[in-house]
Amino acid sequence: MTADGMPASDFAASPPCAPPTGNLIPLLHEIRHALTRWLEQGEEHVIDLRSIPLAPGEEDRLIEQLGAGEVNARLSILGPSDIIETRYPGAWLITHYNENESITGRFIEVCEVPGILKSQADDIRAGLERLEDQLSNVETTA
Amino acid sequence: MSKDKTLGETLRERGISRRSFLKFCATTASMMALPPAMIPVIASTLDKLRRPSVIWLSFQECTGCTESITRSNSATIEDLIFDTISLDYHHTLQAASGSAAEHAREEAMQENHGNYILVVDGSIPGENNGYSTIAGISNKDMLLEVAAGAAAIVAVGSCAAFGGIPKADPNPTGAVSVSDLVKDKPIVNVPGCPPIPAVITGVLVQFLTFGLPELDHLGRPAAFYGKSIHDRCYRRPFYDKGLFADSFDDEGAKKGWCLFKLGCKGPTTYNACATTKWNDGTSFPIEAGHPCLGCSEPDFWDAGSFYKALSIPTEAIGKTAVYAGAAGLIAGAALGASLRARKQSAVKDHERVTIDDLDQES
Amino acid sequence: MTETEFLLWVRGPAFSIATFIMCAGLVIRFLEIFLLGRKADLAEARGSAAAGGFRTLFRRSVPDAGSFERSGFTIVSGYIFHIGLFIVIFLFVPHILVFEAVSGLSWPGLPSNIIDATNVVTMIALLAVLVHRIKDPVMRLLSEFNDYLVWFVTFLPLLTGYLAFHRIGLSGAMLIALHILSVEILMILFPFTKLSHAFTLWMARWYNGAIAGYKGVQS
Amino acid sequence: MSGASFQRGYNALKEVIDAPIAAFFSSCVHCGMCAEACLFFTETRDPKYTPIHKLEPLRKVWKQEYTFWGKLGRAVGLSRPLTDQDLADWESLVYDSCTLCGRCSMVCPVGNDITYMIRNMREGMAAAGHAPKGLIGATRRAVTIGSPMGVKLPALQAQIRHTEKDFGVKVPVDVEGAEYLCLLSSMEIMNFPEYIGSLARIFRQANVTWTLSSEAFEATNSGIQIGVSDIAAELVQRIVDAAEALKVKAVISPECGHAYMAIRWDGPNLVGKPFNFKVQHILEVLDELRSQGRLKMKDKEAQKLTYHDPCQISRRGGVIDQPRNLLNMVADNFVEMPETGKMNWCCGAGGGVSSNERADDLRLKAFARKKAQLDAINVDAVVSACSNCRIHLEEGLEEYHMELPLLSLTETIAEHLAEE
Repeated sequence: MTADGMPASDFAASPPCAPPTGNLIPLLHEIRHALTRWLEQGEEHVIDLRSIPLAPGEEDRLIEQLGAGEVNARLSILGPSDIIETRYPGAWLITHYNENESITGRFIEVCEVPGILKSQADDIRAGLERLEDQLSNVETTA
Repeated sequence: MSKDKTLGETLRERGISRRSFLKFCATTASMMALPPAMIPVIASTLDKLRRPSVIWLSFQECTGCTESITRSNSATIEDLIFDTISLDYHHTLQAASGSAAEHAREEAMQENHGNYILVVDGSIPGENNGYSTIAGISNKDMLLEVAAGAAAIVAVGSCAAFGGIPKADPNPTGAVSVSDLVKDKPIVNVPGCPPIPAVITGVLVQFLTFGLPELDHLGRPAAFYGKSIHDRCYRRPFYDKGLFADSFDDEGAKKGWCLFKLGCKGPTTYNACATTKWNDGTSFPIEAGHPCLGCSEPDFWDAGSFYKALSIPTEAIGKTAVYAGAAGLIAGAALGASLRARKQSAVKDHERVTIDDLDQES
Repeated sequence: MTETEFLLWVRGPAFSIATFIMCAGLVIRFLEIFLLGRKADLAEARGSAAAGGFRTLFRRSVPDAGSFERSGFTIVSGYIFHIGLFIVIFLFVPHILVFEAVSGLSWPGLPSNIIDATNVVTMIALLAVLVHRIKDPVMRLLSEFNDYLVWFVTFLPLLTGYLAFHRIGLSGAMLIALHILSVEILMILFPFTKLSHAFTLWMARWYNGAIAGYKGVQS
Repeated sequence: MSGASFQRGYNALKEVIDAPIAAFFSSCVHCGMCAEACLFFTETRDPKYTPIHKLEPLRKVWKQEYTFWGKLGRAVGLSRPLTDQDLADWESLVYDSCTLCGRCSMVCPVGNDITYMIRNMREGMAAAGHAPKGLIGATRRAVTIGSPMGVKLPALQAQIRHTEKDFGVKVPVDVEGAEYLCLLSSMEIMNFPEYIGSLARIFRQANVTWTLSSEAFEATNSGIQIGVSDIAAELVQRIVDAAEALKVKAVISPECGHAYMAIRWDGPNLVGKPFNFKVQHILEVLDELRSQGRLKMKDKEAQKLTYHDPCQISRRGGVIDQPRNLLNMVADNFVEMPETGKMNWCCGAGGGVSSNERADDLRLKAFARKKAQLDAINVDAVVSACSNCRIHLEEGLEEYHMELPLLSLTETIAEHLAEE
């Protein structure tokens, strides 16, 4: 490939403006429907924001629109994860980061408490074991 | 790490919490473009998974695919991916070298015969085996030998999947793809130059979790290659509105309009770039202002200019039309003259019609 | 032949061949008709043949009121699909790029989704025209293989264009290739079938208008 | 070789195909719109009467003789050559169901002059011996007797005597150096001799010199209707000879559509050279006199009138405004038909149909179109400028039990002249 066929360019990459994909409003409606369904049937719902084509900036606008509510939790699990209850109770924004603080996943969950926030049986078991080990060590030493 | 333990056991031993595992499953599901409802299924499958042996062969390639996979998200996630498998041979990544490395490959093949996964990057010289060898073994021989005992093959990168750049015109080595040589094993093509790192790992996880994924007509997993770049492009609204950049530095380019006129291959290219994006979801070529080259499609290097619109003819049509007009003039004049002569002869053959000539003599 | 090779072939050699045949064919057809010649009219003229011919070139696109009343369906459906074809062929930006590549001339296009909608309307009109051709006793009597062939090769690029635009059924490259191929079939058949009426009708109108105009009738 | 034969017909078809015909056939997309312009179709709804369909044999010859692919197709046996039977099958379509009215040529969206093609196709039909008996008879009489209806000079002379007695005007015959040589149609001589008197009265008032010719009084030309240019040329030549012998300035075609077409537009082309005299329709002459103020009227026709455009005079001949100017001069209440002027409908009897008894039933059926036009406007009388139209309008009206007088425009003017 030669540069012959290439239109003239200074390659001065200017940040592309954000043309709306039109997905913002439908997303908000999806959240509204999910909240209604939770109230009526107790059904939980997860939206993977990565599966929806969004223009640069559009995701920020969505998050801005959802706002921050009463709960703001930060988990430290293979890099941080932020779990925020939006200004609409029951709608949670979950953002996973890697250890370099780059986003690896972003979800909106409609539920009482996102599953990942709850203590997990395996972890409780492992923690219990550690506690017991510790206690027996203390007792032995004592 | 023992291969007999399940992935869940291994992770727990290493002190990875269940929450971390769930996070991994969630991001993996997202990566694989699976619906969030599948997250629990992935978690329970991976939990019980026994680590399969993976042999990675690199042939005529540039190591770009390996570079890509090693940049897959954070080091931790990559670790996790590699924790799910036992990478027994990868001559770029493994510590062993020389005969020790080849020995490791043979051992893995023997121990896991019929069960291991073969990953290939790079194309295979088809004309002369001498173009590319490893430890004196030609690429073709090695591929066929290792493929014979593999449960399945993952062809990573456009070279392994379709021949890629080595196959580009004039294809000096007679390069061919994996599927050109291996016919009797399931092959998953993960093309791209390189493939999106998350897609490589995503395909591996998907393969381990659910087995052979649904493939399109080019052997690509539909989950990642099911939609065209064009269909998921955030600049699509500009295409629909008929707003196009005419050059790389005009107003349209600055406003982020559609790059179709600049040769974007988005409409014919199937890949996850527009949603998964690159560099941990930062951007992708079109977002950076450059048309899609179509690198995950066969023969992308020879598929016409990167910078000519998809719709326009590749040859100099203006001249053809002029020559055609000239040829038409000559042929038409000759034909016209013969028809004229035919008419003239009819005029010559005319016999004057009188009132006695109005009835047929029967 | 892979999809990519197929797409390159239809965009390259096949398009050149189709262009050559269409252009040469049209010139040949024009000469085939024109060189048959026409006797000069020896009667004293009442009006201008040229003015009449020129007028009829345009005037014949507007039906008289009586015909509109009696042949309304033919006229309306005909108008819709002809205008639709014009819009879809000449005002879709990717097509304009083709014309630019051939002639160096360019003009502004319409939004792609308007083209898409126009295409659907055009296809519906063409289907209506086909049903009419099959059902109407006059058209059924007149119609021959050529007429149905011409309908088919006109409809095909619209259909493949629709499928390519929406990427339905096959891969994008294959659909674009099939679309271009269907256009090439149209181009190759253009000079040698009724499709050539797009060019010869200007001759026909000219002659009709000239014959009438010479006698002082506005045809 | 003498006598009609398929070969002669086929050769004639090859002869007549020219660039316009090739362009017309190339352009026809079989849209069927010409059917709705043809009264034989609209009144029967029989698709075989679709104008372009009447040309199938000619199209076949064009395709197989004058197109590359058609020639190839015939050479390899893909298409069947034209046969004598084809021409026989098409005879009634080409002669009985076409008056050469030219309406189809006006509506064809691609601009095909279908009428031009039918006229040319008749050359082949006639040469192949597939002209209708009635027309052959009329043509023979035209050549041998001098009139398709068999009217001879003594009959005309008798009418002249009557006229001179009735109106007290002189009817000049064979006057050298007159301005105008007036032609007549046999129908006028036999059915409407008032026309001769009207001419004499009008020209007397307008102070115009004119004459009839004892050598060439018949204006109609059966050669054109049957489609034999050789015969048509012979008939035209008689008029040319008379006009040149009498050294007239112009020849006036009578109230007859096809006669006007024959002498005004086809004449010079048939004899192969431009005339050295003008040819005008009587309406053109009258309108000239009107515009020069040479026609003084004593009163106007009070009846509600409409004008039936004879096809060959209006649509095919270009004399459209003149009759309207004259009617507005002579009538108070002149109304147009729903489709009028160049788009008026044919009476159904032109183009030789009236000489072809076989076509009588069809012609009367097709007349329903004219009846519908007349029903729409409810007039007291119909004016026209063609004796053939007049006769067949009268016949049609009688068939449909309509009481409606038919008037000649020339006669109507003569009746309202302010004579001394």
